[in-house]
Amino acid sequence: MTAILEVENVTKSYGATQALKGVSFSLSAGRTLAVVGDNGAGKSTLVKILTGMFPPTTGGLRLDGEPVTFNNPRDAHRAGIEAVFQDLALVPNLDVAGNFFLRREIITPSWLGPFGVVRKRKMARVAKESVSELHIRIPGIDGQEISKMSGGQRQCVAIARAAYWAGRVLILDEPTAALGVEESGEVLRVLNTIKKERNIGQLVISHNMEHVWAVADDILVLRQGAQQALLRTADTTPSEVVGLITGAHQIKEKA
Amino acid sequence: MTAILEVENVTKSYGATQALKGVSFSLSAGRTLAVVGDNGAGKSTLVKILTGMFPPTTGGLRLDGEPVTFNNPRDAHRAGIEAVFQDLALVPNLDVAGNFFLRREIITPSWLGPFGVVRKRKMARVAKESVSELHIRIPGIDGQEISKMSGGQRQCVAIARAAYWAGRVLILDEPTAALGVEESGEVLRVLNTIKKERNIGQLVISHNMEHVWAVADDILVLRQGAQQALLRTADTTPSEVVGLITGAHQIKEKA
Amino acid sequence: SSSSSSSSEEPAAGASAKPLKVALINGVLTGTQSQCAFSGTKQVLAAGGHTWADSSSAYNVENELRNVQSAITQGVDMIMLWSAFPQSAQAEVRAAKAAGIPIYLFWNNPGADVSADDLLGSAYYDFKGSGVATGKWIADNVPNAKVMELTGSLGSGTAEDIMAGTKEGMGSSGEVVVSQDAAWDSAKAASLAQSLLPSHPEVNVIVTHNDDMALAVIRVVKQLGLQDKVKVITESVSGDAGIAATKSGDIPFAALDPLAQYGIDAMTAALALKTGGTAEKAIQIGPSHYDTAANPDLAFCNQEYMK
Amino acid sequence: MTSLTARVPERVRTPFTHVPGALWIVLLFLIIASTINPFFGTANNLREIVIQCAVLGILACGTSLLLIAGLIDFAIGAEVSLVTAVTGSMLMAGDPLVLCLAAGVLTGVAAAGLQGLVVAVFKVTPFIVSLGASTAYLGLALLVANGRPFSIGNNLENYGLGSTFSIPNVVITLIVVALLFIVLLRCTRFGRHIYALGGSERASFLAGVRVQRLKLLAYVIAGVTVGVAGITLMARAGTGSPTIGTGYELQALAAAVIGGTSFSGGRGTVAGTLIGVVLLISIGSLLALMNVSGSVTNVVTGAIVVVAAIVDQVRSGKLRLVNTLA
Amino acid sequence: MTSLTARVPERVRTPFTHVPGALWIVLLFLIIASTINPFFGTANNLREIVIQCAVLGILACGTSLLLIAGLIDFAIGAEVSLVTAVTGSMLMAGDPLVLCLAAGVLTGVAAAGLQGLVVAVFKVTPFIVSLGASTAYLGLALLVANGRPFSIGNNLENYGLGSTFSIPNVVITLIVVALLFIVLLRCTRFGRHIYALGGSERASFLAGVRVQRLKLLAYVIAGVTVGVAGITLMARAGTGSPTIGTGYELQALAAAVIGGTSFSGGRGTVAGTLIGVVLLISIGSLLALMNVSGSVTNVVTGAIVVVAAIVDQVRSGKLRLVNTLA
Ligand SMILES: Nc1ncnc2c1ncn2[C@@H]1O[C@H](COP(=O)(O)OP(=O)(O)OP(=O)(O)O)[C@@H](O)[C@H]1O
Ligand SMILES: Nc1ncnc2c1ncn2[C@@H]1O[C@H](COP(=O)(O)OP(=O)(O)OP(=O)(O)O)[C@@H](O)[C@H]1O
Ligand SMILES: [Mg+2]
Ligand SMILES: [Mg+2]
Repeated sequence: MTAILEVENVTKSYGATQALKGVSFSLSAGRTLAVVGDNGAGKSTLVKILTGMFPPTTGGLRLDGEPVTFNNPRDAHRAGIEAVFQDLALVPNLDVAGNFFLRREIITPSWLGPFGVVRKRKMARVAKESVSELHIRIPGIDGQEISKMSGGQRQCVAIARAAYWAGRVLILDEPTAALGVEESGEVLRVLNTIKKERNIGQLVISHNMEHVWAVADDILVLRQGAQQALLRTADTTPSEVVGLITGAHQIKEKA
Repeated sequence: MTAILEVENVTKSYGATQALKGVSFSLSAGRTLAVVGDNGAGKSTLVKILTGMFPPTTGGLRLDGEPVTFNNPRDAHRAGIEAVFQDLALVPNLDVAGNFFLRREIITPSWLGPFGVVRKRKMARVAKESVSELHIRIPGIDGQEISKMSGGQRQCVAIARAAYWAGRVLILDEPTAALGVEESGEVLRVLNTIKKERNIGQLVISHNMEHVWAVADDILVLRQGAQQALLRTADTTPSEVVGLITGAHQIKEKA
Repeated sequence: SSSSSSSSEEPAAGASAKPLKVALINGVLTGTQSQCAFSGTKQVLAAGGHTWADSSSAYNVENELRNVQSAITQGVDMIMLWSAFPQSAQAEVRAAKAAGIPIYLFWNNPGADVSADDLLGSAYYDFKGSGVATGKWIADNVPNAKVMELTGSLGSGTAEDIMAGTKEGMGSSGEVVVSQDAAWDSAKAASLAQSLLPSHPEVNVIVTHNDDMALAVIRVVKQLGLQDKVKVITESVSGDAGIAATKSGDIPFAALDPLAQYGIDAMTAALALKTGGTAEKAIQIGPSHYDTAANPDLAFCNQEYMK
Repeated sequence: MTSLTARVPERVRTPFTHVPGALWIVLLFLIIASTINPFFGTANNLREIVIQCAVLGILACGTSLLLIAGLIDFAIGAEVSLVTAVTGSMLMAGDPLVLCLAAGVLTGVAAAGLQGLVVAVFKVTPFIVSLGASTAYLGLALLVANGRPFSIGNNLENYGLGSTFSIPNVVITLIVVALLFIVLLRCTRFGRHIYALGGSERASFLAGVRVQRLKLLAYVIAGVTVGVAGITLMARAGTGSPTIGTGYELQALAAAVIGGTSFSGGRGTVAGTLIGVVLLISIGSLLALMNVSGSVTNVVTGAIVVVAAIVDQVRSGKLRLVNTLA
Repeated sequence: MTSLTARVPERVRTPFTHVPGALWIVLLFLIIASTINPFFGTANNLREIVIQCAVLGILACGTSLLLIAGLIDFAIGAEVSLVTAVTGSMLMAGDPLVLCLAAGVLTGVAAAGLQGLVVAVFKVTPFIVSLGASTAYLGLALLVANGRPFSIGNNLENYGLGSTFSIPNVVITLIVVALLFIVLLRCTRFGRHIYALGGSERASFLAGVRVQRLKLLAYVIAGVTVGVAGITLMARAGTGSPTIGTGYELQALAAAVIGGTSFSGGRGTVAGTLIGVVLLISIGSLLALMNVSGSVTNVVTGAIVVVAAIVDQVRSGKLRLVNTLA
């Protein structure tokens, strides 16, 4: 079990606010890490750093053991890291296929680069196929604008997109927040399938302990920006984790 | 137990899409109705109609038995209806007090209307007080812009605001989606307190059956825009409701 | 439209010919100068029983082409063109020629690229001459002149011609110490005068390119208490207030713009050429008109005249 | 909700208290200019600069208000001209002064208010409305003024050129207008709603703000500045003209944006805008004092505007990526 | 995920296929105009209208591209002037034609590209950059052209006035440019990214789009239209001038917005913009044929622009409240 992504003592300040106060962990292929913590604990900030949205204030990342700096989300994509952001980050005036393939449109002839002609049919078809491969069905895939979809529908699009493209690491920030019971179950099942089939690392943020237990091998607990604990799911219980989140519980040893 | 708000056979079409296909129910003082349904079932559309964002395509509303038309959210506010929208609908460049008191700023002298001087200190204090009354603590209440807050922090602001102003009906569209375990529990507790103390009607949308059972007296199940069932929480079980949501289960009688 | 035929000069060929329809194409949108000139042309046309069609190009060369084209479409008998781009109207001339409609350039210097054969005629307004007259007046009346120039907008060539003429006419007897673009704008001229006069105490003449600017500058000069030291003169006078100030001596010199007369002269010549009469094919409105004493009222384009 | 504690710093800069980087640029510019040109720093010249700020400053207050609300009035140039045409014609016709002034302000209010009405009632994009309005009002001004400039004689000379307690009257007007706008935007309910509207029309609407009425009100108030500025301009120049206001719309927008007002709404301050006004006017004054030719003046002014914007960006240390993308 | 079924209609109008209400207004206008004025509907006049659409149409393609991307170039008027100044000077100096034309296009590209560079590198608000640029480029054009208009003699006469297969050459240029832009925006990856950028810069950035490079590219491509339009204008007029382009920026923006392009990015089509161009040019033509005075022309044009925007709003039946607030 090799570590794909290592996070080394990462901190992040927004002006006076210290959102992350030193977080370290490593993510291995075929394993899922759940990141949990109260509101404002710094979870989304961590995601933003891992996806190249902005650099950490101090500390660094390693990819396959090599130090790496992401200057922008493109760098992270290149490294095989895809994410579902808490606010989804979909383009509201594009349709599903448009968002699904944004920047990675299928074009012909390919040497034309930005001026290559987009193969809309094929993209719509591929998007549909990949979606059904992921056991997520999104009808009207090349019609409706994202801005006219319901909250849950949008979240499904974002998840399908990230899952399709993730080569090494898949990061999901509260992926089931807007989803119904069935849809949530479907997503959790898909995550487990992908993990096995593609042997990628996953980082899932969730407030739902049931969901955490359904997918996570390890659990990282953040509290007010500080790393509270890093535990194996098998070695702990939901109530212990909740205690760590709220600060009722304390653990000294760090995994 | 009197019905405050009655919904009579409301439908809503967005162009070709029929988002609501005829929904009828009534909301009584001191009771909480949970609206559940799959993604895209039309829950948020229902909220938008009840808050005057747009009128229903057909059907109507009654307030205290009188037919009523809401031309805009202001009309709904006047009728004592407040809501937390799924996308929160906070103004990103204002701070907590700014959003909390938007349109209802405390001014002096009051006869100056729009040109009255805003009493910032008092507003900040009142906002803080009301927030602590609701057992929700939001520090830095007159500092940080909403746009710089975490997802959960924003959701807390929206809930606190709606809860403070609601005189007759409080509507919450997935209020705990972005909240942590403890915060969610707090919100549910607050909802129950308000219901008792103020004797208002509540309409809560949630995908979480546990949360539904924690607050709801009745449950309305929507499926693809149609009213699937209207049940008493006491008379049903989570698994039955989930079955109704997904269509595995059917109920003929409508309450 | 004008009904008064009290003008001192009778149109040469007005009486005999059949009534003509003349397109009057004004290159600018606003501006007293073109208005005055066109009021002169209209007087001539009205007196001869002719009709006209107005249009304005608002400084846009494509609008000007369009206006020429729509004059052609309407089947006018001749075109009087005051071009917004007075160095060249070759496209307009070409279009008129192709349609067989005579075109008279009015205001324009036809430029090297327009053949005189393609024109009915032209009447060129001599801006440089106007500037020279101004310069000469300064040389004769202000010893050791230190000049502040507040000019019309740059870019059309008009202001540049006047500036060059002023320098030439003044010769070595004076010096332009500051020259700023006031864009024909009275407010801008006032601001410039107000901020530049304190730092240029040596200035004893201010040359403005129109009477609006002159009037605004005079107010500033008075306010600064410099009215005995600084003379404010102007290139053109067209408004009532400007005329009054010239008569009262507040504006001691104005290189008169006899613009209504210019319109009368040009239109008269154009009609004569069109109907086979005799007239000079290319008129240059020259310095002969720049004599304040000799042109008491005739050349002005006041409200009375415009009626 | 315990985790929320201590996450939010005590006091952060809000949209209401933002001081733009332009302030430093202006100070730097004033120092450099005084060194370059001996006359620039003289009390007399500085006084002149302040006087020249009056018209643009008054207009820019209204423009800021609209921009903060996410609106725009591109027609203020034509509106100023229209105001001078109306007031001027009335003055020349010998109408009582008070009536003329009232008519001038009313013209500004009506001209801007009409745009507000179209924007509010038909929900048309503000920009296209004001583009159409600027063309139409220019035509109207031409019609009212008979297409030509006119003099107002000695009328308004006391206001335009005189001083009270040795403060130029037009500067007093600017100060009064600016203070009113500062109070309006910072302290009143109306001001908060303007910021909210610019930040999110949807959220404001859902909070029950009468957004369309608010837009109309914003235009009407901005119209007052147009009326006052038009009268002030005419009083200073002693003449009016159907094109006298041309260009002020761009200058006012430039001043507001240089001063930190967001073009997409929700952010900006009157103080910042006034700093932008001072910068623009100072540049013009320095270049005139140096007797730089018109062409070079244009090149230098344009370059300084862009550089000011860049410096503001660099100084804030964020280069917007972090501002808007993070 | 079953509940998602049948919620989304099969085919809905996307930003790519939006046909603006302006089309109906144009058709209505053309019919009314032909009835009012006997000359308007003649083949000759309609041909003239199409010819006159060329320069504005070419410019408006670039303006649309920028607006859709959420950018703006307010300096295209000055840039067109600069292009004529540069190309004209070279032509008059006797440089080879190809070189002159290349220099013209390159001037447009450089002038717009420089703005793009500032926007991309320093993340400055596009509007303020182009405001500064428009002043600076006007000054440059004055310098290059020695402050006065100039004739280019018979150079470019064949292009400007000639026809190929009885289609005017300048119209062929417009058609080629428009088709290229339609393909660019509708069919290429670049076009999709432009719509995405205008829809959400943040989301595009997070999807890995090189947003700053894209902005630069958008300005450069818009710069090509400025170069081509400048040359076309000069060829038609036989004249260049340091102020010849003044006003085209507003006309191009008006055409784009009338044609349904959103001022805040993400929406718009080249077809719509061209409809806007035809409307503006037809209005001008009708008024010229009716010999309406300049002042009235302005009033009527402005009013029609606003009315067109209102009709579009009413016709779409949404009055934006539902469009943007629901
Ligand atoms: N503005 C709109 N235009 C067109 N269709 C819309 C619009 N808004 C919503 N819809 C469609 O209407 C249906 C109901 O949407 P709604 O947002 O009410 O669902 P919901 O029950 O709230 O779902 P979720 O749980 O995902 O939030 C969905 O199919 C959605 O795609
Ligand atoms: N752009 C910003 N500027 C200033 N402070 C910020 C900014 N973004 C986030 N913060 C602060 O940083 C802290 C961590 O925020 P973050 O979004 O990472 O929390 P989170 O763990 O994702 O919370 P949630 O569960 O509510 O989404 C919060 O206190 C938040 O207010
Ligand atoms: Mg978060
Ligand atoms: Mg919803």
